[in-house]
Amino acid sequence: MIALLIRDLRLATRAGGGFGLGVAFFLILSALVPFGVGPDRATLAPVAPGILWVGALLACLLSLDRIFALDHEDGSLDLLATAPLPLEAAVAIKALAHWITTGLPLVVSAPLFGILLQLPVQAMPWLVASLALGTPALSMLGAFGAAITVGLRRGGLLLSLLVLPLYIPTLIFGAEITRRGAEGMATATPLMFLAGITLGVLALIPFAAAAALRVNLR
Amino acid sequence: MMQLGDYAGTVLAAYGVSLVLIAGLVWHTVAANARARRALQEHERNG
Amino acid sequence: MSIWEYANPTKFMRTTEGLLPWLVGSAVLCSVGGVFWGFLTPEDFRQGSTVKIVFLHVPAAMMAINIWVMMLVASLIWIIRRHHVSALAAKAAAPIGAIMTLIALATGAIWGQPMWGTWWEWDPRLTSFLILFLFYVGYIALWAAVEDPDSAADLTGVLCLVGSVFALLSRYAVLFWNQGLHQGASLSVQSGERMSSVYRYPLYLAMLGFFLLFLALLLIRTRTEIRRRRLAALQAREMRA
Amino acid sequence: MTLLTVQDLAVARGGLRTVEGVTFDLEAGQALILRGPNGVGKTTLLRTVAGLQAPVAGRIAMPEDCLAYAAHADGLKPALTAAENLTFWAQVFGGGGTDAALAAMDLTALAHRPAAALSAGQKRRLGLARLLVTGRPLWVLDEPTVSLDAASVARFAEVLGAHLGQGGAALIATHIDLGLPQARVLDLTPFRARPGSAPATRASGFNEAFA
Repeated sequence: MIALLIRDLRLATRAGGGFGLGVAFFLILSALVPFGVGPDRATLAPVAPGILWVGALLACLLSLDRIFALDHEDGSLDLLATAPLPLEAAVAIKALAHWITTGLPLVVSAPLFGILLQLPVQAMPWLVASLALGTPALSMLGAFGAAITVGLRRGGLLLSLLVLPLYIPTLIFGAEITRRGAEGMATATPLMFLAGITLGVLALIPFAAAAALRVNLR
Repeated sequence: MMQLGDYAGTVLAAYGVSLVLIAGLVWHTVAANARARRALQEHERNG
Repeated sequence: MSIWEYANPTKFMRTTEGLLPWLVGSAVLCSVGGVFWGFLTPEDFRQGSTVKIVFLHVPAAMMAINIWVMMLVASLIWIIRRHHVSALAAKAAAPIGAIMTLIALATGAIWGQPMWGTWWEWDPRLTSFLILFLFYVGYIALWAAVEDPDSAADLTGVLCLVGSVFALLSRYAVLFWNQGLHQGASLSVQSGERMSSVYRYPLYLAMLGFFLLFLALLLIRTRTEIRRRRLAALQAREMRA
Repeated sequence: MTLLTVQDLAVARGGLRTVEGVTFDLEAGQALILRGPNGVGKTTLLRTVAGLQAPVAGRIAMPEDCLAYAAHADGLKPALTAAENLTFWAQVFGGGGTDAALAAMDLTALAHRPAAALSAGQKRRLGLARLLVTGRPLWVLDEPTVSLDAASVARFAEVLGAHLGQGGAALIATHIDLGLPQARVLDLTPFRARPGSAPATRASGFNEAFA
C-alpha cells in the first residue's frame, strides 16, 4: 500500500504539474476575482470565504481525471485489480495521493490567498482548519467520480457534472466555518458537521468507488 | 370565466409553463415509444 | 407465483399492454380534473389567486422526491437481483423526475415573484430542489454516456445510491445554511392553520392525478427501453452470426 | 498439484457469449496455449480467468493468491525507471528478486533508464519481467510475444521453461510457437458460442438476452 502511495507521489512530481498546478490555479483565481468584483476591502472581505472555498473546489476538480485515467490507459489498473491489494485500498491510497498533491498545498497556501482577498486575520486559522478538514472529502468524492467515468469518452465534463453536486455539503459547511471565523462567531457546530461528513465519506466512498471501478474494468 | 384578480399573469404563467413541460414530456415519451416499436417491428419483419 | 415474474420482459410487456389504456385514462381524468378543479377554487384571503398554483406546485414537488426514491428502490433491485427491467424502469423514470423537479422549481419561482418580491430566493426548499435537479441531470447524463447497457445500469445504480445520501445531506446542510421564508408543509396535520377543505380536496385529486400520470409515463417509457434493448440484442446477434 | 480448473466455462463480451463449454485444467509444470481466430474470445477468457470479469456460466477454481496476469498493455509508468517500475510491482505482490528478474530478461544495463526511453520490445520485456517478481505460480498471459524479436522470444521461452520446471504453470494466448515441449494447445474455435444454443432463461425465469 505504501508502495502505491510512493509511486503515485513520485509520478506526480516527475510528470510535472502535479504539485504546483492546483496552487497556481488558485493563485490565478484569487488574482482574477478582485478584477471582477472591484478592489474595495468592503466588497472583497465578505465574499472571500466563499471565493476561497469555491476556488479550492475547482482546483481539486482540475486534476481529478488523472486519478485513474492514466492507469487505465497504460493497463496498470487491470494489473492492480489482479494484485493482492484490495481495490478499495487502492482507491483510498490513490485518493490520499491526490490529496497530498493538490489538497495539502492548498491548505498550506490558503492564508496567502486569504490576504489577497482581504480575508480578516482572525479568520485565517479557521480557513486553514476548514480546508484541512474538508479537502480530504473532496479528493475521496473526486476519486469516486473518476472511478465512475474512467474509460468513458468525454468523461471529463461528465466527471464535473457528477462530482460537483456531491461537493455541496462540504462547501456549505467549509465556507460557513470560515465566514463565522471572520465574524468572530462560534464555529464548533459547522466544524463538527464538516468533520462528520469527511469521516463518513472516507469510510464509505472507497467501497462505492471500487465497485464502480470493477464495473468499468470488465 | 372566474376572477384571477391582481395575479392573473402569475397564475397563468405558472399553469402555462407547467403545461408546456408536461406536454413536452408526454410528446417525447409517446414519440420515442412509437419509434422503438416501429424499429422493432421492421426488424422482426425483415429478419 | 412470485412477484419477480413481472421482471421478465415478455411477461412485463404482456401485462402492461392490457393495463396501459386504463392507466392512461384514469391518469388523464385525475390530473386534468384535479388541476382544473384547483383552477376554479376561490381566492385565498392572503395569497389572492396565486393559491391556485399550489395544485401544480405541490404535486410536482411530491413526485420529484418520490420518483427519486422509486429510482433508488429500482436500482437496489437491479444491484441485488439483477433484473434488467428494474434497471430500465429506473432509467425510464429519471426524465419524468427531472421534469417534475423543473415544474416544482418554475412554479415556485413564479409564485415567489409576487409573494416574496423576487423571482429567485435562495430559500432552503427551492435550493434543495435545484440540487435534486442537478442529481437528476447527472444521472441521465451518465446513462447516456456509458455504451454497454449492463455497465450503465451498474454505474448509475451506484451513483443513485451515493446521490441519495448526498441529496439528503445537502437538504440538511442547506437548512443549516439559510433558514428561509418558505411556508411550512401545506398539508401537515400539526400546523395550526390547516388548509381549508375547499383547497384540500382538489389538491388530493391533483396529487393522485400526478401519481397516475407518472405511472402511465413510466410504463410507456419502460416499454420503449425494453424494445430498444431487444432490438439491440437482435442486431448484435445477427452481427455475430 | 492442480493450479487451475476450468469447467464448462462460458464468457461474454458486450453482453454476448463468445465461447462456451470450455473445460480444461492445469497441473504444476504444464502450459496451455489458447489458439483461435481473432474475436473468438481469447482475451475475454483470460480476463475472466484473471477475475476481471465474471463468467456467464461454469466454474473457475484455483488456489488462493496464485495468479499473475499480463495483458496487452504492460502497465509501465514512463516517468519511472525500469528498476523502479519493477520494484513497485515487487512490493505490491510482496515478492522480491528485482535484480534477478532484470537479468533474466536481459534488462540489467537498462535498469536506470526511464521507461519512456525504452523501445517497444524492451518495454514488453520489462512487462514480462514483472511476472518473475510477483512470485505467483500461475501465469496468465495475453499475447506475451508481441513486439519481441526472435532472440527475445527465445529468451522468454527459456524463462517460461524455467518457471514451469520450478512447478509453475502458464495459460497463454499466442499465435507463435514458443518451442515448449510441456505445452498443450487448445483451439477455441469449436467452442464458439452459437446463437440460440444458450439456455434462454436463468434461475429467476428471466429472459436475459431480451430475445
